[in-house]
Amino acid sequence: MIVVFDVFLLTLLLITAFAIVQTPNLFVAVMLTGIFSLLLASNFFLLDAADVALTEAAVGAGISTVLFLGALALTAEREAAPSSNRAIALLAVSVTVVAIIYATFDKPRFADPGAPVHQHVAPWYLEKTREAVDIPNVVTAVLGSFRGYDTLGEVFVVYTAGIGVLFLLGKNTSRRQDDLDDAPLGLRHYLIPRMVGRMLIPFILLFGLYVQFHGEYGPGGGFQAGALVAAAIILYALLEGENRALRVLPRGLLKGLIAGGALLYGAVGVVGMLLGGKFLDYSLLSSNPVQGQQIGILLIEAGVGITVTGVLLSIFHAFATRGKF
Amino acid sequence: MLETLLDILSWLLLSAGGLFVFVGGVGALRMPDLYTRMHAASVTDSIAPILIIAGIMLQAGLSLASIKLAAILLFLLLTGPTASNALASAALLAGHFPEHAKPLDGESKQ
Amino acid sequence: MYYAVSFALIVTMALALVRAVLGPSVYDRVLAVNMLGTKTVLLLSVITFLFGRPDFLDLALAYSLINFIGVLAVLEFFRSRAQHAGPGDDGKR
Amino acid sequence: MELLGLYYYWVFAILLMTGFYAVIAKLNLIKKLLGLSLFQAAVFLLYITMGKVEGGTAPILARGSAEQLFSNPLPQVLILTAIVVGISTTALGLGIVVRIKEEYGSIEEHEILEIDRQ
Repeated sequence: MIVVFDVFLLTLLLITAFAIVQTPNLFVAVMLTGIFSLLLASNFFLLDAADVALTEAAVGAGISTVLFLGALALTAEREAAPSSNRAIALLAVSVTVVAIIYATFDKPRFADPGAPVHQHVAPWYLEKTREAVDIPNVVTAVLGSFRGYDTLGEVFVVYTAGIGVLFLLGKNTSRRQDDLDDAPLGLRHYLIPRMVGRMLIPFILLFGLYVQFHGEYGPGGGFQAGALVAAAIILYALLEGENRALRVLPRGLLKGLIAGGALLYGAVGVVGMLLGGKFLDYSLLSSNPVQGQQIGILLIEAGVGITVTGVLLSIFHAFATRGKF
Repeated sequence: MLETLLDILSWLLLSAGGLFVFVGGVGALRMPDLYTRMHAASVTDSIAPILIIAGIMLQAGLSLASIKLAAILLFLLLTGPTASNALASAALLAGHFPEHAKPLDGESKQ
Repeated sequence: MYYAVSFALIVTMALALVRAVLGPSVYDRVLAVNMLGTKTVLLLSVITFLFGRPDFLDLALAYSLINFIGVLAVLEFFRSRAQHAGPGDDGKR
Repeated sequence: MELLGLYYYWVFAILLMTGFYAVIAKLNLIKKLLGLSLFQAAVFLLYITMGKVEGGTAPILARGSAEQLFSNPLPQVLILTAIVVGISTTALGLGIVVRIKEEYGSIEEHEILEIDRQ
């Protein structure tokens, strides 16, 4: 029965994707991307990926719409006429679709427990998590401990992307600071959204912290929490204007957060080395190896959360202070 | 006995909620202009969560899940109408007036 | 019974999606996004109970908290555009 | 049932190529980025689909019940981080588009190429 829901949602997903590509109005395309994200998160949830769905929720609903709208405000809302090589593109794409669909007949049956994917490391992770890390959420254990290098790499990709956006848009903003001060920015004159939004911000922050520190027991972790906290601050910036948000979390502090989180992650690894183990080996952080693993995961998740918050907020500010949005 | 009663009550609430959700969807699809569509969507978006979440809460009993459900309901009831209000403000701000109504004097010339 | 409610929710999501694809104005799309958001929250809460793992309600909670940031961003988008384009530019499309 | 299972992979194929179509056929740079994020979403969907195990549940060990079937946690870990990386890189792309708009006054590929040729 769940499969039927899933098929339905997947079909809706496809329709949304076609509409995104088809519409000439970019604003509409961005709104449809929001729908796409909702449907995608529902699908992830139906496919047992609660953590992934939570990430998609935090990023898709809170961040990506805002970023795309910020970019649209700085560029254009409509696209010009489509290109002339549409027929060729359509042909190439159709041929590839047919080829991939042909290949799917050789794939293992959907949700087959005997599929090759499930044979190698996954059972080991599921089994070892209980004795080596002893936290309920296997995803967090794999993310933080078993595949800690991977996550470190991802954190540095996020870090690099944040630095890149700051390089591209950080300098010579088109509007000066005092100009920003004068403009009645934000939604200060819209009483109802402002009041309700202000009421929600502490709850979003609280929920972000809950997701951060409950990530070992339920769906959650640093990536989701970082996106949620960033969403809360973005909400504040939308309601009260860029300036006040920047007064709460100035740019310098955000840069500190970006670097600090990544450094915290790296430092945990180095401490493991100094204590005589391998890089990112948390077992030595405490006299009890299992407890050491838990402390290590807690610390690196904190680092991840800090970096993600800093990067997403810096990106938002870079777009928002640049132009009229 | 009490359990059956609770079950029946929660099924009733759930189906009523489902009905309202569906009616809201039809309204949002069939109504003639933006503001009437918004009306259909936002009113049912307030009643349907109350019914559905109340129905689930009866099933969940007194537990952490119930508290979370209550929080979800609270936030939905806060944000739903606010979002409708913000959307209507945005539409009015961009000069999108109801089709079948005359704009108020004084506000028509912005 | 959970199935029936989920089914109603999914069908309504489809209806909202039709509204989002048809338009006609951009605000209809925003309305549809908003509707779909509420439906998704409800669908996720129902499905957590369908799965029998109510500890996953966090996801619905996250959506119920941050869904309307998008709508506020839209309001801010139009507000700042109206402010900069000046009155008279009525953004009808 | 067999076909229903394959439907996931078909959706992946069509979604992937829809995104790819937007990247190669559309001239608007933001549209290209939207296409890229569709492409990305398709890959996410494929991974998560492959991680699903029949009768399994999310890989969060419930207290008490030891013998339970769980879905594969590994694809979930990969995709979880990829989503956040995806939004960061998309933002980087948007930043480049904004700079292009400021320098060239356009975000349409053919107009930019035209200006470059002059």
